[in-house]
Amino acid sequence: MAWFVFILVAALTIGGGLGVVLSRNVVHAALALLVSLIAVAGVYLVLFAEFLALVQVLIYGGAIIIVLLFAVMLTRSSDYPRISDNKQWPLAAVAALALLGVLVPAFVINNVAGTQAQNASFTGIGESLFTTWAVPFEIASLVLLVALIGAIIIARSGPGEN
Amino acid sequence: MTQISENRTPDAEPVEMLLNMGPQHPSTHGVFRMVLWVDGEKVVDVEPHIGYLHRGSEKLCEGEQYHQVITLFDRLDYLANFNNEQVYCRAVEKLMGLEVSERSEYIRVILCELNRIASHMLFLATMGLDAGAMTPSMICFRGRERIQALFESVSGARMMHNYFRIGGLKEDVPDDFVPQVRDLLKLIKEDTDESDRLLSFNEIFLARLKNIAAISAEDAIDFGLTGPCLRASGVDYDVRKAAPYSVYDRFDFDIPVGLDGDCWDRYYLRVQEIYQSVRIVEQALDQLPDGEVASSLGRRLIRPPAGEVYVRAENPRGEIGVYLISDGSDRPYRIKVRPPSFCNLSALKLMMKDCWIADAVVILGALDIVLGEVDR
Amino acid sequence: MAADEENVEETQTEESTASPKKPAAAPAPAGHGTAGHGAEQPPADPLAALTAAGRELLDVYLEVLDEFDPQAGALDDIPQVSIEKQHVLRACQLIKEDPRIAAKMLLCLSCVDYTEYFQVVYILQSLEPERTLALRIDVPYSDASVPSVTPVWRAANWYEREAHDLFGVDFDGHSDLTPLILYEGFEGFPGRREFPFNEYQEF
Amino acid sequence: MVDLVWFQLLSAALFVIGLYGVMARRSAVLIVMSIELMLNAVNINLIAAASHMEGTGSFANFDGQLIAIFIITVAAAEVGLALAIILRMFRNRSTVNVDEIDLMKW
Amino acid sequence: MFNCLKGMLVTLVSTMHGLRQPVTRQYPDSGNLLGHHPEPTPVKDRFMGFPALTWDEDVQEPFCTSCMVCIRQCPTQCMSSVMKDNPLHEEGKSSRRKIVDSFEINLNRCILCGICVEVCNFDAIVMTHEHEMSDFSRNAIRVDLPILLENGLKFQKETGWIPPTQRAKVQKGGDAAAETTAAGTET
Amino acid sequence: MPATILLTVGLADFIWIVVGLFIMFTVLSVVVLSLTLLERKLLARLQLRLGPTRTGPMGVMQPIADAFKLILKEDIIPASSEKAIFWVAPIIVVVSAFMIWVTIPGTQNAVIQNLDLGLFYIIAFSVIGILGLVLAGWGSANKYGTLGGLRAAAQLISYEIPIIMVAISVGMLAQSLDMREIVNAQGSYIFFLVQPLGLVLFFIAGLAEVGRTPFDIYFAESEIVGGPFVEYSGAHWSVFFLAEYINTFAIAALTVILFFGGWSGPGLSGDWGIIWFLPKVYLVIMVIFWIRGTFPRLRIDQLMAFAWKVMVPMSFLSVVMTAVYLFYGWPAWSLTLMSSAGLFVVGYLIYKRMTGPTKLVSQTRIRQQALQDQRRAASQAPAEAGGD
Amino acid sequence: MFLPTIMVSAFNPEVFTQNWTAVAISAVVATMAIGGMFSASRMLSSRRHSDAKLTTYECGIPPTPYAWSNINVRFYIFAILFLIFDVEAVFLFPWAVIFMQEKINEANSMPFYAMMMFLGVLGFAIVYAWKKGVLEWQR
Amino acid sequence: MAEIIIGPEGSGNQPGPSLYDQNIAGKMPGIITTSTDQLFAMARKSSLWTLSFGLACCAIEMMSTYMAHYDFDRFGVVTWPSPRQADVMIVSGTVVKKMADPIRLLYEQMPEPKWVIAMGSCATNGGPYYRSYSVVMGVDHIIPVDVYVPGCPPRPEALLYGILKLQEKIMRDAGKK
Ligand code: SF4
Ligand code: SF4
Ligand code: SF4
Repeated sequence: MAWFVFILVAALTIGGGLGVVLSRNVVHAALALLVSLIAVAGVYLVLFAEFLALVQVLIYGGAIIIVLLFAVMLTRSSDYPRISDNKQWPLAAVAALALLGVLVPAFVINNVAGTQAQNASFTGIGESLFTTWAVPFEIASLVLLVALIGAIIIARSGPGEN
Repeated sequence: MTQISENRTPDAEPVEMLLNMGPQHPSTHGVFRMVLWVDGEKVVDVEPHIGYLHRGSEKLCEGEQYHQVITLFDRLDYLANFNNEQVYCRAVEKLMGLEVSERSEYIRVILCELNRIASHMLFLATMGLDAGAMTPSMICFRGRERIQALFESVSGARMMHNYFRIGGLKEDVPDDFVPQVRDLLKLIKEDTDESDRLLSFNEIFLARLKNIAAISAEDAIDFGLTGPCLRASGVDYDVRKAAPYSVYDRFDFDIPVGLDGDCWDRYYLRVQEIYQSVRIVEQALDQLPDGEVASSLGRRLIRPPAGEVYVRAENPRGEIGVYLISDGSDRPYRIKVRPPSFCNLSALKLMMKDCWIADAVVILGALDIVLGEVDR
Repeated sequence: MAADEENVEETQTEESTASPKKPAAAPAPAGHGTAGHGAEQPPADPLAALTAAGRELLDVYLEVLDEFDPQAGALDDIPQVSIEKQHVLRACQLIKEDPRIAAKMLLCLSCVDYTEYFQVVYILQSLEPERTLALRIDVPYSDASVPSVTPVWRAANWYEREAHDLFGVDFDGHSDLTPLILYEGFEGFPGRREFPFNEYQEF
Repeated sequence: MVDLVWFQLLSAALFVIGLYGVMARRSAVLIVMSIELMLNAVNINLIAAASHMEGTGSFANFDGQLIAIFIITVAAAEVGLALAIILRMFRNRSTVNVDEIDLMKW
Repeated sequence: MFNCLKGMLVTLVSTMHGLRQPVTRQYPDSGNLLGHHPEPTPVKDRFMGFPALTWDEDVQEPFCTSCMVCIRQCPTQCMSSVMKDNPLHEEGKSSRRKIVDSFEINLNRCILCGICVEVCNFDAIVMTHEHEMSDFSRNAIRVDLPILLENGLKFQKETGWIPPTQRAKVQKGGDAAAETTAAGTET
Repeated sequence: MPATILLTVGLADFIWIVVGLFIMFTVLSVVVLSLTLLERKLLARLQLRLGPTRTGPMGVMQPIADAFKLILKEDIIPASSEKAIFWVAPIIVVVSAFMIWVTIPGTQNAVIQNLDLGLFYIIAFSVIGILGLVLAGWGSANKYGTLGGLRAAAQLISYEIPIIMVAISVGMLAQSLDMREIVNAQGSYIFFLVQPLGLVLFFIAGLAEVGRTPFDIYFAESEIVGGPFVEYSGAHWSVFFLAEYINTFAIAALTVILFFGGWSGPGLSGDWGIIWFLPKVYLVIMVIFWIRGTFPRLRIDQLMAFAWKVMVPMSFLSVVMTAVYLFYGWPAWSLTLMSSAGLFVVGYLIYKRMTGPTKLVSQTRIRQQALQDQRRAASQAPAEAGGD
Repeated sequence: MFLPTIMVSAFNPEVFTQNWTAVAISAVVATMAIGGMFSASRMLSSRRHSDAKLTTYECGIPPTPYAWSNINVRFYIFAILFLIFDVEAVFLFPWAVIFMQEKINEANSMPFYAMMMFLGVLGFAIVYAWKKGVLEWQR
Repeated sequence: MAEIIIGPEGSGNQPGPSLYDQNIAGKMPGIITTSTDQLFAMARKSSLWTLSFGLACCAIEMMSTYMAHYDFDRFGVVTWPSPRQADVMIVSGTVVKKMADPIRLLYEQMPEPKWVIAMGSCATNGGPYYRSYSVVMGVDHIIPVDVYVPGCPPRPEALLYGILKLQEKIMRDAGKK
């Protein structure tokens, strides 16, 4: 059962990912990304990380995809078919495959056998977050602030357009 | 940052989207069509297209006998049928030098004012609908329905009355006309009050209408706006006062004027005009004389002398003018109507400068156009 | 599609309307020609219908437009002046700006087809005091063009487009004389007298 | 029972796909999407590792998840900024093609 | 905000009012679980429905002599008729020398203006209260003489129609009858 | 914790879940049908009308006829649309709407599957629904649709924030995100009493989330003729309709659960609490319809300004208030007090935002009066002069 | 009473699995139901092809081509704001549930103050946005 | 636009089978029994959604019919702004030649099954404007019409009667097979 679920979500993840990098239509790519991200949430569930799964749905599935969609809408979609792929895509493929060739053996060789997936409870995450991880947490707020300010400054109409 | 904006290539200018509204659109009040250039949610420019209801009335009038033309005038501004009939009849009467009996004049005034109320009620209804409120429309239509019932009992038709005749009326009003109208006025006031309470000062409604499409008196005059649209800008020009026709000089009534010339003023002015019309009708009922109403012409074929007249009147939507040329035959040589909504509409471009898409609807609604009259 | 009995009936009835009317009552207007063009054959006193105030206004009016050789007249009780068509723009500017008249509002611009020539009638309104004026120009059929008065009154814009649509009168200086109310591909000028009535342009 | 290695392999595959996307695509928006894929791959790896580890301390096995949350946070910030920059770029050059955007010309 | 709340109060009040008696008039019939009963359309006395020809009860023939006046005066030219010699006149029963042979009104095109009634010198045409004439094809609403007469007769029966030219004589009684029919209608 | 039965579910449980889901679907469908009928009837009464009367006895068959008809209708996929997106958008919308209901309880036990993170789950999946609307507007390749989709996105994401914040403060009060616990935590007092501000914010934001008047700008019929739905017909369109009503019902149910004590009420215990629950929900829905019958529609900029300048700060405030109240262990009435004060601030802000026009109006009235007086005086003077 | 009682517990893989199975099945079932509805509609509905039918609706006018570029950047800023606050909510949710427990159980008031700081920073973000005028939607 | 061909048999001049019949006849498999057919027809007839679409004076009376006094909603008639959601097009008013193209397009954009009510003498026949150079003599010249409601304007009751007639027609069409 667990295997079945894992294979399903893994297939969806990979398929979605391939959709993102291969589809010629940027909106389809966004849809594929959505599928992939939701499937990743499924992977988290297989790993018993339910909070993370929901975070994944909320942030990635909801907010980030919406932002991406906005960006796609705000840029001219008639451009996209023309510029979907680089000329160096064979090179990219080779590089990617090379990386895969490095990663797979590394993982397989270092296989930590026998351990089992365990749960991280929601409250546990909270406790950990606000005690041990309190400083990164505060920094996260600053990151968000900076991101917001940066986005506002960059995306806002420049002085010439006011 | 500054560098970025300096180096902008010209083709990076955001392209405006062309948004087509109409001819079939729930809030273009018929078959008006406007093409909006929108930038995001803002309207940059507007191009009105009319003629989707151009029925060739003016040309048809040339082929109809004088009394048949009344039926066509009924259908010009189909919300103010009596007013239209009246101005046409007055034009022919003026051409022929006919006197109309006092009683007919009073009845005409009463019916015209009631028709003005009916028209304004429809305006309030559609204004509510345009702004997204449904219930006021029902209330206003209740009032309008009552008025139409009265019309039906007087003229036999709810809308296309064909009741006024050149030189008089088709027949006298029913016996219980006066009490009926008095009852009706009470109900009208109630209905108007209710819809007024419901809508006029609703904060959302105010926010939607206030300061939208404000135009100055100069612009309004230059564009030939008349009626509530002009008066909303603060010009108290009303043909009923400026050049009193019929028996309007015998009544005591006010001309409500707006101040900012924005949509809310246009809206609220009409609410007030309903009350003023009620006042006029009340006075007219008090003064209603006895007498004959039938036209002195009887059933004779009308052949006015050759000549031309220009007759003006105040319609619910503004000043209507009829320029009538007769060559002495039994059909008019040419009839040109000065349609109030036509001129009001021509100022659309000015009004819709820099508004929101949602405002475009409201602005058009506040102009209260009737396409039958715009396109003729 | 339309060639059903419907149309047959129409032509019949049209003929019947065209047949002479019942002789019952033509109110015989004394002193008027029975047919013809109102403006061309003026009644005995063209200014008869004017009130005293109207006459006064007419005098002022003539004075203002003095340079254009105005012809006095009356549109029933509205003081009216006829001028040559080439002066119309300038005249309108004067009418609008001269404080004695100050006709700020263009009420109506109407075009009349008198089969040999057009007349363009401007009906103007000054608000303070409230007075109405008329200005009339003749436009020959052969050279159906008039200076546009849109620079003076923006209200003229649609009127002129409409007149252009229906009568084929050109308004020089008008920015955009595209058809306003007729559909694309419409042939002819339906406002003109010669335009047939039962012209059912199949479509 | 799914072993850790399978999650790692999944994450590796996703990462590689993302990498390919980043290198091969020309549209800036698509590149951002591919980066998201890579980040997700990392997250999968982290969480899988965390939940397969025996907890040593009281909170030990939350660390992976927490890092993942922070990565998501940073990813959100990154997406926001990156797309803002792309928009800016688009408004100035009216293209999102990374090849056509020569940064030096700014 | 207060006006918003006031507005909500207004609708509440009108709902309460509406619960008691909504203004809706139930056409064609009102009813509930217990059954339906038809609700007649309360047309006004003067309501101008579609025109129809009247029937002279005295001599059992139409009033219309097919004099074509109405046909010429109709703004939409929607009528046509054919005239014939009146057999009853030859028999001496009727004062009409000519009588209508066939009469057709294209009710589709009729604009209910009432001009035909006005111009008819023979009281031969009336605006009935008939207004429900929808049909599935265009020509189904061209009506000919029998239907016109039938409609007219129905109208005559319903309203106690008196020819207008005779109305002056029976003024009082006729108007009273009209009053009673109008009384049932609501404003 | 060695898990031996990882990710497997007993067959009985599985069947129970599936059966429960089907029951839920049926119930929700019936609810949607009843809601459409209720809306039409109630709106009709608000508008002095009768509403549907002729389909079945008193029109009760009306929604069924509508549903049938919609399914029997041809559904058009416009040629220029992005077909995949056009197809998938309604499914996204309705599936997320359905999925929310997995964990909304009707009573203690009347829930498909209670989740510990119930509230968080609901919020996460309602965001997916927004995505569906954007995609719908976009996929139809229609200008109105695009505008509507964008409006929907802007509006829904803006009002999602207050909903999240209010949900957090309720979760804080209950010390749980589990819907059942939230209800149980309201045993002594319902949260409406301590957090009226939260209720108002939640309700307003909920209205906006489901696009009810005065926040129906994203499909504003008089402006953009149906927005994202403009190209949808037949079954596809009915799916949106379905989702809209399910969401309305969800918002009402959430309002009741979070603030009005859910199914708890005097006199009933256990699963009979549903007898309290449903009337409460329907009451809230009736208020929604009532508002729909009264208010005009806002404009997008006003709507957004309202969201970000009133709703978001105030919802932040409500979180902080609740936290402070809990942290320092103040008595419950103190939160009531703070929250009511916040409510007044909201009222004041609305008043202030709208007072601009109101002031103008009163000025207009005064000056109008003056002008009229002046005019009357002027008209009387010549009349007298003429009379003399 | 008329439904079997479901047990609640802190963490139980069984319950966990059941929970998310329910969620997954709900998604599947909902999709299936909608799919069934669509296919029923496809089977039962009458259809007739015409090119005009497939044109985009534009108030009765043949559709005019349009470009995408014109959607306003203002929308995007709101999306960013939403993103930021959404992320923030992710932190708020666990905090909401635990900070009292922390305080009571372990006398640790750290989470409360940490979050207040966090909120303070984000509060500053919204104030900044406000001051920058991006919350006004002028164009 | 040019390729939209509407056969003469559809153009309501003769009481021939309407467009709707032909489709059903060609499309419906025989397994569907009459009773289901009638059930469908009942659903259709009680939920006639109209395209909110007013042309001229008649539109005002149509609005009256929607409003409180007559309440179209009683018949399940509600109005939607987009043709995609509409079943019935009430052509209420004068069809001008300039408007003919849009009307035809809108009609085409409505999904099957669809019906048209020609309201008022203008829409059925040209009415008072039948002689005009710019008026289409009846909307059945451009789209097939199912029910003609004469009158100028028809009373709201007459329009309601037209809707009843249309319901009758829908039921009759379903029963025929
Ligand atoms: S109805 Fe009257 S006017 Fe017409 S033909 Fe008959 S008798 Fe003559
Ligand atoms: S009512 Fe008018 S249109 Fe109708 S037949 Fe009589 S005259 Fe003709
Ligand atoms: S039939 Fe009569 S009311 Fe209707 S649109 Fe034509 S003229 Fe107007």
